[in-house]
Amino acid sequence: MLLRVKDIANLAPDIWQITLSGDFPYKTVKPGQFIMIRIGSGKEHVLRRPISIAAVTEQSLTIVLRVVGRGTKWLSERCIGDLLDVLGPLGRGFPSPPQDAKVLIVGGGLGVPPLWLLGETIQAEADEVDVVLGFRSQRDCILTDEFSRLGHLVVTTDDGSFGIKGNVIEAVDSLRRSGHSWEYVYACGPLPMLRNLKRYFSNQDVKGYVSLEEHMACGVGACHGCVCLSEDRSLTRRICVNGPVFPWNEVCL
Amino acid sequence: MLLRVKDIANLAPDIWQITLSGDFPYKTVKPGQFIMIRIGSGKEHVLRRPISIAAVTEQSLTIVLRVVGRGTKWLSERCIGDLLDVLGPLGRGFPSPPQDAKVLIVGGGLGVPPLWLLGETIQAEADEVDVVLGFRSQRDCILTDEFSRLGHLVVTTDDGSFGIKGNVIEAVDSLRRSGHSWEYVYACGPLPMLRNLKRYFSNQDVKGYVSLEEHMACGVGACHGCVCLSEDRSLTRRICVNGPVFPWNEVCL
Amino acid sequence: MSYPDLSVKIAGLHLRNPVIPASGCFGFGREYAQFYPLNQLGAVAVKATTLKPRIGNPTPRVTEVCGGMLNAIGLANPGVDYVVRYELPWLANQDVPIIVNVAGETKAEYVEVVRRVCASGLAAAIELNVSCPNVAAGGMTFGVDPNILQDLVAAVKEVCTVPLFVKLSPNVTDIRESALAAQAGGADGLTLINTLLGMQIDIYRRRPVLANKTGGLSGPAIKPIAVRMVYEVASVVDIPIIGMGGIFTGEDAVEFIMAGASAVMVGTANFTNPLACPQIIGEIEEFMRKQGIRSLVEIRGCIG
Amino acid sequence: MSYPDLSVKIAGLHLRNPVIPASGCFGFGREYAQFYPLNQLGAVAVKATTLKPRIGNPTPRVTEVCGGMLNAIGLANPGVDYVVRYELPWLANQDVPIIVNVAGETKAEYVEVVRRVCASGLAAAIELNVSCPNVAAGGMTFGVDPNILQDLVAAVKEVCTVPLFVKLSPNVTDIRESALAAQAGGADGLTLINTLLGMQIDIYRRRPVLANKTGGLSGPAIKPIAVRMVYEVASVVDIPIIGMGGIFTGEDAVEFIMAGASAVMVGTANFTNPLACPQIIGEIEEFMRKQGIRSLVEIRGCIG
Ligand SMILES: Cc1cc2nc3c(=O)[nH]c(=O)nc-3n(C[C@H](O)[C@H](O)[C@H](O)COP(=O)(O)OP(=O)(O)OC[C@H]3O[C@@H](n4cnc5c(N)ncnc54)[C@H](O)[C@@H]3O)c2cc1C
Ligand SMILES: Cc1cc2nc3c(=O)[nH]c(=O)nc-3n(C[C@H](O)[C@H](O)[C@H](O)COP(=O)(O)OP(=O)(O)OC[C@H]3O[C@@H](n4cnc5c(N)ncnc54)[C@H](O)[C@@H]3O)c2cc1C
Ligand SMILES: Cc1cc2nc3c(=O)[nH]c(=O)nc-3n(C[C@H](O)[C@H](O)[C@H](O)COP(=O)(O)O)c2cc1C
Ligand SMILES: Cc1cc2nc3c(=O)[nH]c(=O)nc-3n(C[C@H](O)[C@H](O)[C@H](O)COP(=O)(O)O)c2cc1C
Ligand code: FES
Ligand code: FES
Repeated sequence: MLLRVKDIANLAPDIWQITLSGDFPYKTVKPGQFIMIRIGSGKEHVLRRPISIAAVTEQSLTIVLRVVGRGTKWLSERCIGDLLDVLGPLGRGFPSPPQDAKVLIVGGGLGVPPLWLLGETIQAEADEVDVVLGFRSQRDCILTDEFSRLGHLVVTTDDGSFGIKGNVIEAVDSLRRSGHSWEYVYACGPLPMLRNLKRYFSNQDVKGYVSLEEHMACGVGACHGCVCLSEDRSLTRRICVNGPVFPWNEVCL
Repeated sequence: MLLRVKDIANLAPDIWQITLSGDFPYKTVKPGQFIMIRIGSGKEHVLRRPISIAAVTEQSLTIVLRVVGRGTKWLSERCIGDLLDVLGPLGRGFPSPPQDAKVLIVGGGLGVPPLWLLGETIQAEADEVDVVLGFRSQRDCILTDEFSRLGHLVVTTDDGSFGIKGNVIEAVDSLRRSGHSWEYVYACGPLPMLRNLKRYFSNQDVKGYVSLEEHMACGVGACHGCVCLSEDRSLTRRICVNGPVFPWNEVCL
Repeated sequence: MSYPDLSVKIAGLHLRNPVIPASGCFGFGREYAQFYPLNQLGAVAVKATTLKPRIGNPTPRVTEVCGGMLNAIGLANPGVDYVVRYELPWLANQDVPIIVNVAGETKAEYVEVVRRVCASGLAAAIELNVSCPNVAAGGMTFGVDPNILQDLVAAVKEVCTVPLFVKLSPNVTDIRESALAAQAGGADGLTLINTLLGMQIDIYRRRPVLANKTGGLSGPAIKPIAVRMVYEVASVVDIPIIGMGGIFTGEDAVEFIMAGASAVMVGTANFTNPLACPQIIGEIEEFMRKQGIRSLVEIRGCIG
Repeated sequence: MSYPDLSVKIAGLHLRNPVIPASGCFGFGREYAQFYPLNQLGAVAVKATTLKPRIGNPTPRVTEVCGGMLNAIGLANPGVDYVVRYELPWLANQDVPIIVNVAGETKAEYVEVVRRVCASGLAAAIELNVSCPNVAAGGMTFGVDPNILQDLVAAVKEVCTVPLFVKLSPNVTDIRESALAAQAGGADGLTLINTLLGMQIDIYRRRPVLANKTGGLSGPAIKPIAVRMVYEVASVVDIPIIGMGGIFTGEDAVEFIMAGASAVMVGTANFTNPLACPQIIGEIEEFMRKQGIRSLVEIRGCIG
């Protein structure tokens, strides 16, 4: 699909928000799903880049990306009106919590954008939503205004330059000590964060879902490039089609 | 050097005229010289494309090109305001004829553009200038208005759809039979045309100069990619630095 | 002008057209069936199958490089019995010939896998993968020694009831030797090239990008090497060749055919563009129509 | 932060920095001196020199492919006596070490050329080109058989009075064998990789684009193969390596150094951008500064 860049804005150093419009099945999008975007139009770049859908309306979708290499650099240099070759929506997103469930959303760094859409989707249904977002530093903080509207928000930074100094696990822990409890936990962020979160809740009766990342080639399940191991390490799951969201007790983090 | 596209126009099917401006030693340009233009900005295209300088002013230069492959296609898709990475002016151009010399200019197809600048340059000095230009068909004819202002112009087309039906050698021959004679002949066009022209004048006291083409890599004499053979086939000459213009008795056509 | 005939006959197979998704780049076909009906294709080459299930190498196992990609999937697959039971039947219903890519660590394993695939009756042909650079045992070791290769092919040929293609490794000094060895062993056709062994380093993390350190290079970057190898092999063997390596357009495919290939496979391009194969078919047809070529036989190996 | 030290010591040579224009891509230096002073470079590797003058292959002998180019120059050069008399003296005045690339068709020819080059006293080092894919006799034939290679290197070593580098061909099954053979023959260092043999077909004219049919593939397309080969060779030899193949940026150069190279050569990039070498030097320096690397020894072969 060719989508047109409707808007492109710099949110933080190296972090860009791009809104795309054009023919796309917006209505079917589930939080946690992603798109694969082609880089350039020649043959220099043969692999599309996977980027989560951060927000969606009836006629547009928004992505938020960090410039880390050539592909994301190229994306950050697009202009309003440019066309992007997009494949999607891909993957299985976050399952919705039951009505009135107590929900915790935990995001780290560039894991935050897909949780935005999740937060908006479940806001209506959930009883209360706690959100804990972790960043390296104030200059990396993104979407905090958006999340503060979605529920009770705690922001942490590694250096304490914004919100609470510390990591998200510590923040989750102090929330719990102060009486919060949750039935559903949704998380997206660096693998160590997800691993620690799963461990933190390991003895508790909590349903946890994590969104995973891996280098991808096809994005549709054909190449077996993007696998993770099942919890018992006996099988592989393809992150692009079986995920990117998995119940955390089904995968080896 | 980065030059800006000041103007781009379609002259004939697949033929484009591009005017470039920016910092460039315009004043030093000699007719027959060329530039090497980088294609794209990534690593897909590693070789620059050689294109003759067709016209030059004090603050711009003009090229005329035919779309034959990926590089010229990309060039034809540039827009006003785009920057092109240009190396030049390169090579040795056509030597000027002495004052009041009788001059014949012969061009074929895309060999015509560099002769435009030559014609303008020598118009002032030469006694009379005859110009014979050959094209495949009317739709390929370019720069005929410009040349008709420079001297006596004869145009031939292979199919007779414009000017005289036939090839340039035939046209040159009938000019000569009708009384024209020349001391200097300048030619640029397909190799068979140059070869036939040289043969046609072989027993006559005429100084002939031909502009040659070859695939190029460096454009500056370093790679030895672009050679032609000396008349006696014992040596090679690098077209990019020893040419592209050679006295026709020095090279093996 | 009459409609050009894209069909090809190769090693006894009749294909609608010469375009076949390459092994490992098209799964078992299911994923691409959402983009177009698979019966538009000449055939489908499925992911390498081994005797036992394999989970493959640790991740990252794909990465992009200039004009191509590296992969170190490591022959991940659910094993031949699963493949024969759950994957091939679905694909067999799509009205397109199936070429089953077979890999192994020992000669006995190759033979056994081929036996089971042939017994299923679902394969139109077998493609022997003796050239996978991403596994410690087997794979490429068979591909780089002509004697071992000939012996392997002969052993497999004995149990193979469908046309047998051998997929050659480009990581050799002279690919003609491998080609002749495969032919001597009884191969009905050759497919080439597999990937070239490459490496990419993440200079900020100071380690190879792929967990496996090295991986196979595919995509446009390898096309000139692949075309050269097809040309070299075509000049020494009598059996047909399926060419591949960086084919992204119909013009690329025609290059391989003019170099001597009877059909082509398309790998990496499927990832860049899921519609690559049908588009390439359309472009070959357009080229033929514009150039007045009625059948691909007219141009096969025409550069002599 | 202190200024990083880019200097390298390699096989007895002291270089200001690790960046050297590759043989055949920089002529004898004159042409690029109009763009920057050559003493900014670590060294200059000049065009291959043979005993007799050679006009090389017919044209076209260069063409572009995706992410690279093919060349079939065919060792065009004015012969060793001319080179020693008219080319090297100019370059020797530019205050930059000269690496003279030597080719031949017979062992005796190699030996004689090296003898004459050494006698001139103008070469800082010799680079033995046993890997040129574009000539009928000699060239690559020496590069693909380890026994012949070792014998050639040993013979040349006897007359070579400066450090002797051997340039390895990538067109082999196992480049470690060539590397070990060159080391056993007495090479002081290795340079790799030369070009990979490739072909491009003009499908409209139905013939290869290059008059020589095939040519050597260079440029970004081959970088992953080159990095892998440098890594493989570094793990088996004790002599230093100069790495090359598709280096266009400082980051590319650092990849080769982390793979085990002591210095790098830059070929094709000079054509894309005549200022490539000085820019690459600047980018290496910037990388070192940002990463707090004081000397290249800290990162050489660091991916282990
Ligand atoms: C399901 C999914 C959703 C994602 N959502 C986002 C998002 O919303 N915002 C965002 O900024 N990033 C997101 N990422 C990460 C993003 O895909 C990478 O940062 C991006 O591919 C890097 O490309 P590059 O060319 O800039 O980097 P390079 O390092 O130059 O890329 C080289 C190759 O490695 C792959 N690669 C490198 N890092 C990653 C990575 N972390 N994940 C996957 N592939 C990688 C690239 O796809 C490419 O093939 C997501 C990844 C996945 C798998
Ligand atoms: C000195 C000189 C002056 C020229 N002036 C003009 C001009 O004014 N207008 C014009 O239209 N063309 C001119 N040409 C020809 C022009 O350079 C080629 O048409 C162009 O390089 C083709 O590039 P491409 O990518 O479109 O074609 P492709 O065929 O895709 O190119 C592939 C490779 O082959 C090379 N190549 C292909 N054809 C030629 C050719 N005829 N000459 C040189 N290299 C070639 C390309 O440079 C490239 O490296 C000139 C050539 C030379 C040598
Ligand atoms: C992700 C990936 C997986 C592959 N898996 C296999 C495989 O299982 N068996 C095989 O014979 N070749 C495999 N290959 C090689 C391709 O079939 C093909 O030979 C190669 O990629 C060159 O073609 P291309 O440039 O069109 O991709 C794989 C290639 C890729 C990129
Ligand atoms: C036009 C051209 C000419 C070359 N001539 C030589 C040569 O004479 N001797 C040699 O050893 N290598 C020669 N090479 C190979 C280069 O030195 C280098 O090994 C190769 O191009 C890979 O590096 P690159 O990708 O940076 O170009 C030549 C390469 C090119 C492109
Ligand atoms: S990216 Fe190909 S299977 Fe997931
Ligand atoms: S193009 Fe390199 S010498 Fe002429």
